[in-house]
Amino acid sequence: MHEAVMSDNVFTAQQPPASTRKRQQRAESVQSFAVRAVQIVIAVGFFALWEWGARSGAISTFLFSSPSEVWALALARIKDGTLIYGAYVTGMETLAGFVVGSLLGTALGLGLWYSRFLARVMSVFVLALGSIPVLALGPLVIIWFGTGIESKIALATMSCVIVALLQAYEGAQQVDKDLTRLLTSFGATKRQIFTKVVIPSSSSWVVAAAKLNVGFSLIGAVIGEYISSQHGLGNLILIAGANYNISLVLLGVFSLMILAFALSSFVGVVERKLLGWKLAGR
Amino acid sequence: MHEAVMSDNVFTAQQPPASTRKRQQRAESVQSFAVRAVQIVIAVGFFALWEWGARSGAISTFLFSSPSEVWALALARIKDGTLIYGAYVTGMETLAGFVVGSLLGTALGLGLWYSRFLARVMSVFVLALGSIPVLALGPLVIIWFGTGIESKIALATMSCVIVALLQAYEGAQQVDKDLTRLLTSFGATKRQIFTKVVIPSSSSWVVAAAKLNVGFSLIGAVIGEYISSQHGLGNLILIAGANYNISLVLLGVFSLMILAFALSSFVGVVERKLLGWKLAGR
Amino acid sequence: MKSTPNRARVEVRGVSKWFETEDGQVQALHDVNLTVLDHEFTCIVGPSGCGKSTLFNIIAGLVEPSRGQILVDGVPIKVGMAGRLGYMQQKDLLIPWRTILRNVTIGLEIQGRPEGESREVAMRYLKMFGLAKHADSFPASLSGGMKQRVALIRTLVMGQDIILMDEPFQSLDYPTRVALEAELLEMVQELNRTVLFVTHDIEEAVSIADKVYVLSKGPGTVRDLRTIRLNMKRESPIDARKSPEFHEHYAAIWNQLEVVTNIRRESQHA
Amino acid sequence: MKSTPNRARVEVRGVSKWFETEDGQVQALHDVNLTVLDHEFTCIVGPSGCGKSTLFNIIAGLVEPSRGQILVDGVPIKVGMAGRLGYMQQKDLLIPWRTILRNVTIGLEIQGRPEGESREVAMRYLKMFGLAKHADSFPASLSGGMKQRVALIRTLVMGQDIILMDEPFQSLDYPTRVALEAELLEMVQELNRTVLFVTHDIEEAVSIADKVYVLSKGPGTVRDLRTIRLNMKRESPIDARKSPEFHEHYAAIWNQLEVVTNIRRESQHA
Amino acid sequence: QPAKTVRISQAFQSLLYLPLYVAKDAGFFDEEGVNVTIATGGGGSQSWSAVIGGSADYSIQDPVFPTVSREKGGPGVVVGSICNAETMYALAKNPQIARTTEAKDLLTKGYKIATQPQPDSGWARMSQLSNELKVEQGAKTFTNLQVPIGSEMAAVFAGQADIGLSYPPVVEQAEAKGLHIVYSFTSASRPYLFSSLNTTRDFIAKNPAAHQAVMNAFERASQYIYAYPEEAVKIGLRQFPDLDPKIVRKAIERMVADLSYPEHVYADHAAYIANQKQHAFVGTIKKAATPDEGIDNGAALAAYRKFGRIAWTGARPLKAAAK
Ligand SMILES: Nc1ncnc2c1ncn2[C@@H]1O[C@H](COP(=O)(O)OP(=O)(O)OP(=O)(O)O)[C@@H](O)[C@H]1O
Ligand SMILES: Nc1ncnc2c1ncn2[C@@H]1O[C@H](COP(=O)(O)OP(=O)(O)OP(=O)(O)O)[C@@H](O)[C@H]1O
Ligand SMILES: [Mg+2]
Ligand SMILES: [Mg+2]
Repeated sequence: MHEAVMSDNVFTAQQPPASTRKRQQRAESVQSFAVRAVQIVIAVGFFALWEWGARSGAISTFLFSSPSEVWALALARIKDGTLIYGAYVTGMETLAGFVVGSLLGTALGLGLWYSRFLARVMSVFVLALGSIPVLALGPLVIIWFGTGIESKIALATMSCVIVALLQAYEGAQQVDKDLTRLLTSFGATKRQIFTKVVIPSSSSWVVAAAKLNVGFSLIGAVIGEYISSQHGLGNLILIAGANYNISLVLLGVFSLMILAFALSSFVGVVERKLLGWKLAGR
Repeated sequence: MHEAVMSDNVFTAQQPPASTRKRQQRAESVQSFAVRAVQIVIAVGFFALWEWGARSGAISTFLFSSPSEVWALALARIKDGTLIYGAYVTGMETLAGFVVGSLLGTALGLGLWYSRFLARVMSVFVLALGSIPVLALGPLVIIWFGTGIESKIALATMSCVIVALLQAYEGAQQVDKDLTRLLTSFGATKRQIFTKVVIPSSSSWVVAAAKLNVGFSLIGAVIGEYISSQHGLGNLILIAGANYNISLVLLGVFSLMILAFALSSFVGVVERKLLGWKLAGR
Repeated sequence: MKSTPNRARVEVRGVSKWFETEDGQVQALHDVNLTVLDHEFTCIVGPSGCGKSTLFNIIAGLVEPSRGQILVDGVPIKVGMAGRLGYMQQKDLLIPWRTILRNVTIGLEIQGRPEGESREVAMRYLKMFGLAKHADSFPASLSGGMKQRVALIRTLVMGQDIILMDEPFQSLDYPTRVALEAELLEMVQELNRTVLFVTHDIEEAVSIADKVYVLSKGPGTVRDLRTIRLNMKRESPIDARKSPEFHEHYAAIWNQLEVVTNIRRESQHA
Repeated sequence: MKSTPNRARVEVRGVSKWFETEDGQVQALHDVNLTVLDHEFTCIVGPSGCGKSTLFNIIAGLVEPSRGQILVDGVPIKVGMAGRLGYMQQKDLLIPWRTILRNVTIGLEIQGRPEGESREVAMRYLKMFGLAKHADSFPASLSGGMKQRVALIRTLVMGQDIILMDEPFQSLDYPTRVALEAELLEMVQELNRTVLFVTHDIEEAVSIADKVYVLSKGPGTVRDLRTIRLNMKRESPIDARKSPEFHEHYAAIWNQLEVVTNIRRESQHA
Repeated sequence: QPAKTVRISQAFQSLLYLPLYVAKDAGFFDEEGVNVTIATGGGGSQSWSAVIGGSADYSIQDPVFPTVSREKGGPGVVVGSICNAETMYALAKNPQIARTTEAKDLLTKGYKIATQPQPDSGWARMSQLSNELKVEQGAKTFTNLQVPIGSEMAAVFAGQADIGLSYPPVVEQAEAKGLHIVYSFTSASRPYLFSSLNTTRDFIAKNPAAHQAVMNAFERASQYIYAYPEEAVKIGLRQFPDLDPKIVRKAIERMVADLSYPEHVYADHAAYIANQKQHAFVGTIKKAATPDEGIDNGAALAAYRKFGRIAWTGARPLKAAAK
């Protein structure tokens, strides 16, 4: 009955090619490894070049310090506990601000989906808030939020909230009109459409905002520490900078980066939880 | 032939309901008007309350100034041209940084679509850059970029580039796999898929980034002026702040907000150009 | 088999619809009048683009008519009052982040039905349509016909007694399609449902409908109404297809449609 | 009317396909072998979910087979080598930000054809399919059937001499469908194209195909191959449907399919 | 011969730097044949960076920066004096905190004291005092709150601090709003080189004429301030147009009365040593630089020799404002 040319691949039995998934997983983990390797090469290369430049005199250590100096300082500061404590303080401020700001901003931004009118009214004020250089308002910040940890959390929150808000709002605007219409056809209330379609389908936008906000909340907390502080990495950098202690400034900056990694891998975990369905079935 | 119940709406002729589109347009412009009106009410209310507080002594004018003081100052500074000139300088720096940063970031972010490997390698470094408080590196900024307009443009660019990059990258990741497959089925090269599908369909993300970046590039330019400057609104605020001239600080901040509006309405125009198809046919 | 079908459930009165486009207004429907009686199975056929889906959107309360009105059980339908009628849209829109099971239960969820119950009902239907093993898959991994069956189930589980179906079987293979037609007819009769059904398949229309409305080329208006009722006398739509009246109805509708369909045949190909 | 159809254009050799899902592997195709000869019009029918679209994706070079290979004109096809065959997918994916005209010309654009020429070809086809006045509309304002016609045109304008079509007429009304079948057959013969065509409509398959492959229920494998060629002797698919052999073929395929289709009928409805 | 352009980077726009504005607005720079542009940085380290980075020729800020720079292998030298006294005041809002001349009173009563951040002069002075007087920071003694420039008084107003340390004209503004001075550092620590004009030896070597011209202008400006304090006030008003004129006047008059501005531009060795010792003590620098290491008074002394005590013939017209 078969007119078809017989396959020259003759299989003893049609077992699934057992390796496929494992092969994929292996390829994936090989790639992950390669990614890390290249990252390390780049980072090491960067530091090596810098160190070499510093030793050979091509790079002024006065202006740019050198990896070995920064490293020595790091060891000393880790030993006496000030670096860890500073990172802990700034990390906590950042985390608090990040969580509050992201939640608040996302809630407001998604909420604006409910009312186009309100959204249009608010847009101007959101924009206005987004363009204020908080640092300029140092005195007002101190008056409103004091000089304690609240002021840093407040600034970290403020730095997050606008990105979270605008992204959530944009995400809500991009929702597939066909899906909202589908739910409408089932007699869904606006509230149901909101929870069942708008929230899930803006999730990529919200997560993208969170990725950005790791950096912003950190900068917010640091600016808060600039305005007034006794502890934290921002305080450390501020003092080091004013003292022209470039090594310490750079140590502070690198510590901030490590903090940012820690926070962002946390966001990454959340992303994989929230957006798992995107990875399925493709 | 018709079994159907005869309509009790009897029309002399089936002319299109000529008013529909016009009615929509009218409704739209009524809403626009209402939006403006509410915005003005809020703004006026805010200033009125503030002025009233200042006059009644409930608000310390030393700490918070008052609208009338700021206004008087504004008139004086407009008259002698310094405010306009400052806004012009900062505006130019911001615009230059915004354009360069947005283009560069978008190009890089979309470009990462080409290589998932490169994207993964880069992600760490992008994150690292995003968490640097530039202000902490003031001395280095001056050494690298000098104290001229270049340093402000550089900072405005840096403040934009990461948001633009991450958004463009996310946008490219969100591209409908069905569309890329469609183009593949026509034998499209990766490059063609990029220009014909990836770029257009990330446009909402890119525009959202631009909206955020209006504020960020402005803040970048202002921070540049904080680090060192002769002119500009940041310079004005810096000097006013150091001398505790709250009225002038606030005048500067309000001027920044107005600048932000101007820039963002420009972005709005571009958005309507780019995303026109979204408005059609719904 | 049927109770006396005389009460009007759905009345479409003088409905016209214009869409606003960049180059002005486009008319999709022109003074459409039709009536669906209780327990009746009414088909609508008409050329592509004549406004069938638009009409359904209007009846379902998703789109506002430019003129005229819809009465359901004598009560005028307003936009925003959707959910009163069951509606299976032409596009098999599944929600990409929900599993098949949860796609099916979305409507019940919206009605606030208890989850356990919804799940049970949904699983019963999924089994019936041969999709039980896909209950936990995501839509992206289903074939075209499977997606359409899911969309159909999603409508059926809702249990409203008036149902609008816009080409529900269009991506199904023939035997499945015929089997589902029979299934649907049986279900409709057993549960006393009233159905309004769009199809582009005249055979299908003739074999399952009580009445067939033929719409003219767009802007659509009612061009013909045929009372059929072959389905009443037969065991299944397959048998209906074998009856002598079948060909008569078929030919009549065909002619109606062919007149309105107008595909030009300039055979100058590239 | 046809030149000697003996050269194999497309050969599917022992193709199997497993998809990876969360709960392990799902087999979509099982050792499929088929051959399409030059200038032949080959139909594939099979129950929903049996792997027809998957097979087409593999032939078109969009998806990699787990086992086996595809030869086109004797040359093995690799993923990434798409574009060699014309392919109209089941989903009428239009690009939402392009007008209808620019949706049609996208393939030509990719081939780097001059814009004016592409536009001209596209407009000719749009006219032929009754869509000329929608050339500047966006896809969102088209009806289901119109979208499908656009997707069809988009494939036809490309001009490849081997074309895969996955249920191209499924959302068209009957007369349009029949008219387009005739149109397609004529075009194929005139332009010496080789067509591989998925349909769920047995009538359609029998009336237009040279050969019909019947696939079994998923995981799909070739269950039957019938040589038909009614289309050679008739003026149009309509006439084909009236020929005596028609019913013979129809019934045979129907039986093949009915055996493999298996919709359970536990009539316990909610 | 076209005027050479000289770029000066100031740490702040401050009344402490009045000699700079006088030299410019009274036209001394012009007469000496240099065209001066002034940039403002957000603090001493920024303005010094501008010199290091080559975008400025001189900086004006605390003289500690050239020392820091040299300690790390960079260039830097003090070439003149801009503010010659620790022009800093402690202010309080609470009327119960009385004015005192004893620094100890600030440190032993449990006050929270706001200063600009380390290594700001206020912070340094507090640290040194606490060491000299053997008072450790603590709840019962005092606590130091570090806030950015301009925010010290806000902290006092907001009740975040009991006492704030600040400089003119913020001091006068705060007084006008009801704060009162509880301690003056100006008279307590003298001599003290508070702000200096700094550059690199390299610049001097390459531009001896321009350098001399700049120093000449500063020498004349310094003398001019004391000869015509009213003119100095006028220039101050012009530089701070948005401040209440009364406040500007009061601040300048107070600084003139306290001899905060140098009478001559050369850097006083004793004042320099006091500054270096303080910074060495608080750790900003490892070791106090000696005047020989840190000061190049050559051009300043040349200017002094050239002009002597200038016999002015009358106030000078203000240079037309160029913006
Ligand atoms: N990406 C995927 N992941 C997992 N399973 C898939 C995927 N794509 C298809 N399948 C499965 O493969 C089988 C065949 O799918 P396919 O789309 O080829 O069927 P089909 O014959 O075209 O059906 P229809 O006539 O309904 O379009 C189905 O069981 C489907 O669930
Ligand atoms: N949103 C819209 N904007 C503009 N025109 C529209 C819109 N929706 C539909 N139309 C137009 O209205 C007409 C009727 O469309 P409709 O989808 O109701 O047709 P249909 O009868 O369902 O066709 P099909 O059988 O192809 O699904 C078409 O000409 C279509 O172009
Ligand atoms: Mg339709
Ligand atoms: Mg398929």
